Amino acid sequence: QAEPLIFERGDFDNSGVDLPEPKGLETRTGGLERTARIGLPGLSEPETMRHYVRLSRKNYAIDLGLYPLGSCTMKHNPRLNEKLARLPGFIDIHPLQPQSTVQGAIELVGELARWLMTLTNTPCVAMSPKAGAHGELCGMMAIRAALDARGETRRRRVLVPESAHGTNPATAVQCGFTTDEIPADATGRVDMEAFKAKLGEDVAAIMLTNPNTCGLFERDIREIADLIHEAGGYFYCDGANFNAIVGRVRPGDLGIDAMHINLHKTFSTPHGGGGPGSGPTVFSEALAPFAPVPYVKKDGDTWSLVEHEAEAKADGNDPFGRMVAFHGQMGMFTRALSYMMSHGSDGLRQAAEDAVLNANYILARCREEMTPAFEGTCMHEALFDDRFLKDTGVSTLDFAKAMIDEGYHPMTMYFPLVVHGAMLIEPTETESKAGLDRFCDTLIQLARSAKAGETERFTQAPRFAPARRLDETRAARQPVLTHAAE
Amino acid sequence: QAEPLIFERGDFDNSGVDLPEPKGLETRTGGLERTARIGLPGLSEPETMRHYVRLSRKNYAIDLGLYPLGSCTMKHNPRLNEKLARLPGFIDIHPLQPQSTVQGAIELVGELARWLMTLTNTPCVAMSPKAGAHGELCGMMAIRAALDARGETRRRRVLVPESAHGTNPATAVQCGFTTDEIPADATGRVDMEAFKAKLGEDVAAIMLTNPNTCGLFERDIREIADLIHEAGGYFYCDGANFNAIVGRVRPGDLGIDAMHINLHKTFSTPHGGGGPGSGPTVFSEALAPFAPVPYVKKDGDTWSLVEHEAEAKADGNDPFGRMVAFHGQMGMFTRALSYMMSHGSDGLRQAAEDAVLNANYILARCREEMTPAFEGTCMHEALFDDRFLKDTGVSTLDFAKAMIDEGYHPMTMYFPLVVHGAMLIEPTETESKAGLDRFCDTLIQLARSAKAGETERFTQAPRFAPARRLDETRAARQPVLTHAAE
Amino acid sequence: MRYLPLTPDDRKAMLETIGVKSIDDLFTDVPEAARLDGPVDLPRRATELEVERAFARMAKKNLSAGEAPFFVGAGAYKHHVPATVDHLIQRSEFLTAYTPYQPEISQGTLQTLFEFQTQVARLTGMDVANASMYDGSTACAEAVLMAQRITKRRKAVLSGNLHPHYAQATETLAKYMDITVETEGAAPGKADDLVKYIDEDTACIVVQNPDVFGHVRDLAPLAEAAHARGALLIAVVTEIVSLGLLKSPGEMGADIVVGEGQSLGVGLQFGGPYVGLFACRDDRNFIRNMPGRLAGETVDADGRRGFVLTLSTREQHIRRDKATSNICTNSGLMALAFTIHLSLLGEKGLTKLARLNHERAIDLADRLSGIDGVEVVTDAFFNELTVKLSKPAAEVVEKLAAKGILAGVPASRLYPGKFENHLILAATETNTDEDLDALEAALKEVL
Amino acid sequence: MRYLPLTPDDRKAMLETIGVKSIDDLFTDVPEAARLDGPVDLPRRATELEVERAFARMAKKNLSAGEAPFFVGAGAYKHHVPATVDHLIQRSEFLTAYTPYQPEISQGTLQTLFEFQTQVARLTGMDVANASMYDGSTACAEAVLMAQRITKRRKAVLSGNLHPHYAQATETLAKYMDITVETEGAAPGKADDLVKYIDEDTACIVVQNPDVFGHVRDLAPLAEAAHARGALLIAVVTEIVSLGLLKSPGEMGADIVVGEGQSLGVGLQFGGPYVGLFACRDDRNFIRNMPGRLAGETVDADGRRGFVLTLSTREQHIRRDKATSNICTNSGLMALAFTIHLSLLGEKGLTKLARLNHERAIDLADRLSGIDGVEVVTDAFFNELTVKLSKPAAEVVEKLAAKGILAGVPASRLYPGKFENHLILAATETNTDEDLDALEAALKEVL
Repeated sequence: QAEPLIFERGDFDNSGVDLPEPKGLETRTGGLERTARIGLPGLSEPETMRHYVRLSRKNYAIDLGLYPLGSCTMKHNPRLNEKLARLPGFIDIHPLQPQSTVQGAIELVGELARWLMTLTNTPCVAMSPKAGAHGELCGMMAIRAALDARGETRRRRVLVPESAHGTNPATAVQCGFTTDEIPADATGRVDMEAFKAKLGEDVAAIMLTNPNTCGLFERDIREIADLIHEAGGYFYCDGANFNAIVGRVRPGDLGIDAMHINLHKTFSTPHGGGGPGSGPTVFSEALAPFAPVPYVKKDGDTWSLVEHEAEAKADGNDPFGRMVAFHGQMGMFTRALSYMMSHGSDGLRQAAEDAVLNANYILARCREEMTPAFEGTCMHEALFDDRFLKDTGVSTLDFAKAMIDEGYHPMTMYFPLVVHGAMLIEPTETESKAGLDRFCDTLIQLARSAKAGETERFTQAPRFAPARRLDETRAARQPVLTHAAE
Repeated sequence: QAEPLIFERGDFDNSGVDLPEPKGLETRTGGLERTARIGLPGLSEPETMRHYVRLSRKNYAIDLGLYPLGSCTMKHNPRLNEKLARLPGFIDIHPLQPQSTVQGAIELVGELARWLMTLTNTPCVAMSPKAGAHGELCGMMAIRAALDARGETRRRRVLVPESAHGTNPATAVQCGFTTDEIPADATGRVDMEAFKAKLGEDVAAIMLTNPNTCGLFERDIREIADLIHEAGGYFYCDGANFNAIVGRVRPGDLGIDAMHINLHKTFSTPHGGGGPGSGPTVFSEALAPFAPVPYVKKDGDTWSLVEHEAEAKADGNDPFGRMVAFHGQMGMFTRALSYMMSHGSDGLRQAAEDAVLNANYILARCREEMTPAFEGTCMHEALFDDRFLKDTGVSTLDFAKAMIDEGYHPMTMYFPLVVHGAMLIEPTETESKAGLDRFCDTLIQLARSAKAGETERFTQAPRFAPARRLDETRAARQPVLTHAAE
Repeated sequence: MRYLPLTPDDRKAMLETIGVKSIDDLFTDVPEAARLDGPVDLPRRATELEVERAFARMAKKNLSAGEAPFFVGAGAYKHHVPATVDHLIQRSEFLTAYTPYQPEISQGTLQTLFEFQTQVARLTGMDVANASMYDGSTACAEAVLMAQRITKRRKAVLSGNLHPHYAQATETLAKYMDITVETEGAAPGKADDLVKYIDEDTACIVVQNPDVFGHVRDLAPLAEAAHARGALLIAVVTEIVSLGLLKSPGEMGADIVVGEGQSLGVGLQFGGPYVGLFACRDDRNFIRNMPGRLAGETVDADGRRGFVLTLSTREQHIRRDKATSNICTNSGLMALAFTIHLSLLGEKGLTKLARLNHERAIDLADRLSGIDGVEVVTDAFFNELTVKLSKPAAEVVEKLAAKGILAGVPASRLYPGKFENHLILAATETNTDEDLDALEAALKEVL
Repeated sequence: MRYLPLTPDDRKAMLETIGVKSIDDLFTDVPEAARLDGPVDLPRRATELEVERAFARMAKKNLSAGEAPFFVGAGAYKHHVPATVDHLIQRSEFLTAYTPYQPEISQGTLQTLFEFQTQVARLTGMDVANASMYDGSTACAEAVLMAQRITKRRKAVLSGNLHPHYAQATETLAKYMDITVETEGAAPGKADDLVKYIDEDTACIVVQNPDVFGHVRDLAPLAEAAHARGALLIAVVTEIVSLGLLKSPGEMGADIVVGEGQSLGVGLQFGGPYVGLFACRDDRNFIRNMPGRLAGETVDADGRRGFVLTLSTREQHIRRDKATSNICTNSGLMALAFTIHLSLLGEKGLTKLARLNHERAIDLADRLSGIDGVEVVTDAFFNELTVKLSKPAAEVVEKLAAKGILAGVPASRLYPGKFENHLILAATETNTDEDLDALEAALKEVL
């Protein structure tokens, strides 16, 4: 059932909030009061409730079923996190209160920082980045600042594998770098010969995702680290897939210089329909001095936030700047720490193992009917290509949309770009074996159906969703981005 | 999609709760430890979340749409109430803590009692009844106790209108009374002649719902009160429909002796899929001494709970007993008071008016296509009979089920019993005019459809619900009340 | 007003459609003398913020269990409830649904009730259970009435160690129903002798286990004695977590088991809403005489499994004055909380939880027995026990409350004028070693 | 572990299906030297109760806004958020959904984003808005980059009264992007003169209104001056409630409006997550150069209205190194909170709320100006103003904090070494008369 927009339903003279009457004092705005109408409808509370509850039911969600979006890590979001994040001592404090009145909050940031540094074996973490891509920016800016500090004005080329997330090249460019793509080898990993050939005096860094976006561990990562360091560059690790190795591998032991951590992917803070994220970024000794303000410090029993460059310099640091107002995503810190403490060091390791186990189980169960993109086992994601759909008239997109009719969210499609018609499946550790079996049964059954020529089932899908396929071309050609005024 | 039972899905060796390991102390149970298995499956937290979220989506709810169940009063449940009920100072206190440590809680009960007594103009309220029917029992027991105190051992006959809720006769019987039905007159109200004829020396009380279950105000209520009192009986008012008159009429002014108040119907506490309810019962001067323990008292600035009969007797009272462990439905008291304070005396009056206005609007808009059971306007409910379905092959039940396919919960069917194929529609005050218009359009369209002979649409309904019509006969003939052990 | 969608314009238009001039015209049936001209003498509408402030003011006057070393039990227990439970019961579709009279659009509520019934039956060792009652005390009273209906006898024998509130609620409900209630005197730390009360007119004996003083007893001899005379044994369980460790009443021969489910999912809530458990043997006569709602399995028109409320011919809305009880609601949302918490725990979690509770109570007993002026009178217990102090317990409890410790329930609060020096204390998995330290130190100081 | 459904038996069976002996066999690609044998040196798993206790301990060390007379602002404001908002954003279907890449099963998120965009556009007086940014400061920085892309010019002029965090975030982001940032010095209570900085190389001027000191200015002359030289005016609004009372930036000629939406629906949260607002004129060149996500209207295969993410050719996952920004998330859940709060308020509620805020600030100004040692330096304001004290503001604030009063932000916290005696105070609808009394009394005592 179609749900009208609030602009079609609400009344401009109604309100779902009761407020006391203003006293009618003469204003002191310097004569800058608004005179025109704004055009904002107001709905009574019951109408508001119903509008958004009904809209919500047009969404798929982890709480409804398996959400196998590769590279996105849709895992269970514990409600304990939600409860603790709402303690008045965390949710109802102002970022600029006297630090003496928020000692527990700064301690929490410091405690989370300790967990992150310990899990990565790094000496420093910048907590303020607001999302994964923001963390990338943080890492690459620190690299740029370190190069500048070394007077290396020619090092501006950043090596990025073809299979990288789009954010990697975009970030490099925002730091004044150019990017140079490294091809993948036949096993889905960095082509070492190509990589070596690209090293040189103008190389600033490599940006490498590990496990990579094909769901594979970069076997040669230590060698890559050594080579880039020898060449005078830095190693930025995209930590998007850290969830596959938490507790089993510490990225600091692999020679990385910077890595962001997606708290929403690795540490279960909710995705919320596209955010907020949080992307704390860890640094090696080499880059630590360039980390941005603010950062957390402890002197004796007193916690403090270093907010200004001058203070940081007094600490012997040379921050590249400030990325954001205030101190970062406190609401995500509380949730992530709640998750981490709940798991503990042993549980986090188990979670990574189960994530990898679940992905390999899907790979094993479906490999007969679908076509794995690469040989061997995988890490936390199973990657298939579309060879199994050859000559069926069914595309990866069609296959994905048919999954909707079976009650599942589709996997990630057409990414990574190095694989034709890629289908990237990430089950995460919070799926049960019984749930995976049902899911694999569905995939296998769909694959057989496609091969049996039941094409309509795919090309016409979805048929049992709140909407049929949407015309994206029309949306882009004739953009309607706001509701027209009445 | 079918959702398995937890017994079919869960694992008996799994758990979704982490607990520390017991130390292994020797037990001191007197050797009465369990040795057999219990047979309780455990689900991990993600599986539990998904199971119950998916199940929830098979329910209709106020938050999803109009819920026009006459006599049930499905109105908006403000989330402010939920928030306040969860304050640790209310939700995390024990009923037997020292009263000095729960002064605020007792004050809240006392404050709610004050609102209820003021709105009803009565001098006493028993707060402990756990639901409406429990409140009826409370009221009728006080009547029985008062009669006993007067030595009236012969007064055991209770007059109950035909249109009464089934709880009324059931309650009377539980107090050792017999019931005697009074017929309705042509206008849907108590037949005064019949009533008068039934008065006599063995009459204990009348139980009368007002507004009655036909959605009509009993015009002769003052005369009824006077007559029953003259005859030596008491007047029990079923307060199920108090929501229609809050703030406009005080039942105490009508001569009642006892009345329960459904906090979930009149004061917005959630119905929760069938409870918990809460049924505080107000009393006239005549019955007040017989009210049960516990009750709330204030001495100076100190609040207390009178928990024992001996204490009550010291206050000059003669309680008929105790109805329940502890002090009543605190969680519902907080919610109801939050609602009442939010509305205030003016808002409560407005709410009653809007409830009546909404019901009359439906009556007016649908009276051409459907058949109102009685002439004239109504109070908070519009009552139709099934004359408009005559010769269509569509029953009230079919009509109701067809509403499901239109996205609505059906109205109350076949109640009150005095009307043939009754359809009792109560929109409540929390529906918008736009929402009512859509609803009336649907009713009218369905009525026309039935008359046009589109019978299948009704007899096959519902078709777009989580289940088709269920075999209730089979359920009753071969009862399966628990899942068979594996 | 934020909850009222109608605007003044709407109201005007609607009055016009109805064909009346003003809202007053819709209230003309009200006797003129009883019509109020304006609002009653109560505060006017308030903003959310104002209401929140008023509530916060009252809430702050209470010492909550989470703020204090806490040992209060006697029928309501503090346990940790997983955050998932409260999240789920706030789902709109559970919270704001009505009784599932329309099964096609109520399968969520119905299936959870069916799961609840099965869990309760298995936990109590019985065959069937209903969809819940108001609370344990009313379930107890209803069980006595049911026993009367089944046996056609008029006497109920109540253990003296049955929670006095339960006994009083039962006596009150039975009062006008031609049932005689007999009670043995209470005896802290002992199993009272009920066998001697059983005669040919006895419908049932009602015994709580663990009893109100925390004492655990074997019900089997009672069951045997009752059955030998054609009476039923009604077992009462106020601490349902105990069934994770103790033999179930069903194993010991009970015919009907009633209980308070508050310990799982529900929380303390100053006494309500709680959730009454009601289970019995699978006997046609029993089932037809059960009070309350029952969810049952069936199939829909397409042959798919589904659930409905069933056997409603027992109920008041059908049977009216012939109904098994006047009850027309259960404690649905609390039953849901119970069933979610128990689904999370599972057998493994529940048994562990029970053992943790028992071990904390053992710690408590050992601590207390080492204090001068404290005598532990309960030797067989689950998570609750009774001590006799050298001073009146009510005074001691007040003094400890002033120190921020909630030390238990003085027996005299339940038995006025009796057991002045007896104190009932419960320990659960939520008690820390520091809680025990604080209690011990404070008791030593006060005694 | 409660979040992990696999049992030991499951793991064994799955390894068998995969055809490996142990989990270690799946980690053989990891260089041996980097394989950890066992858990790292951090605490082991903890129960819910243990985690709750640890958090409660830390939370208690903080003085929350609700516990104190509270006047802290400077970019984040305490407002009352209706309970409905927090309930709705916790709906599973909103909370646990991903970015709406599959529009057929994401219409809930997409339609709310479309509603959000429309609300933001109308509120700011612009034509279009995006689906939100991380926060106000990053939105500000992105706006400067967008102005550079549109104008192909390399200089950005920042008002000295732009929140220093915003200025620094902008400078940091622009640092390596070939943009020069110039800033006028800050001037509490005054509108700084930016016109003189505008030249042919100026891409944009960035001005906050009300500014960081609370001062309200007319942007129209700036817009005129900027446009005359081909530069864009970027307006920054950190207190979005102000637009219920003040002229919108659009009305005053702004080309891009960025803002912080925290005041509606989001709460204080120690600084994040917040929600960045981003709106601009309806110009093809503008829209193609916008950063962030955009929801757009379209139709589905059955011709019914629906919504999708659109114009994604601007974005990194398509354009990679040519993208308009590297951003790939918005602040979805906070945007939802914002849009629900604003839907509840409506125009009527928002304008009233704004007026209440303004009146409280007038009360505050009047109280403060009556105190010896306090000079109010802001004469045109919305809900925030700056005073000059007779003593260093940081000391005064600490002293008042010790008394349980959170009195505002010392200007020196934002401008280290400058404006030592300046204090920035905000007043909102949540401040009571008692709050003002307490502040006044405490200030008199301390000064």
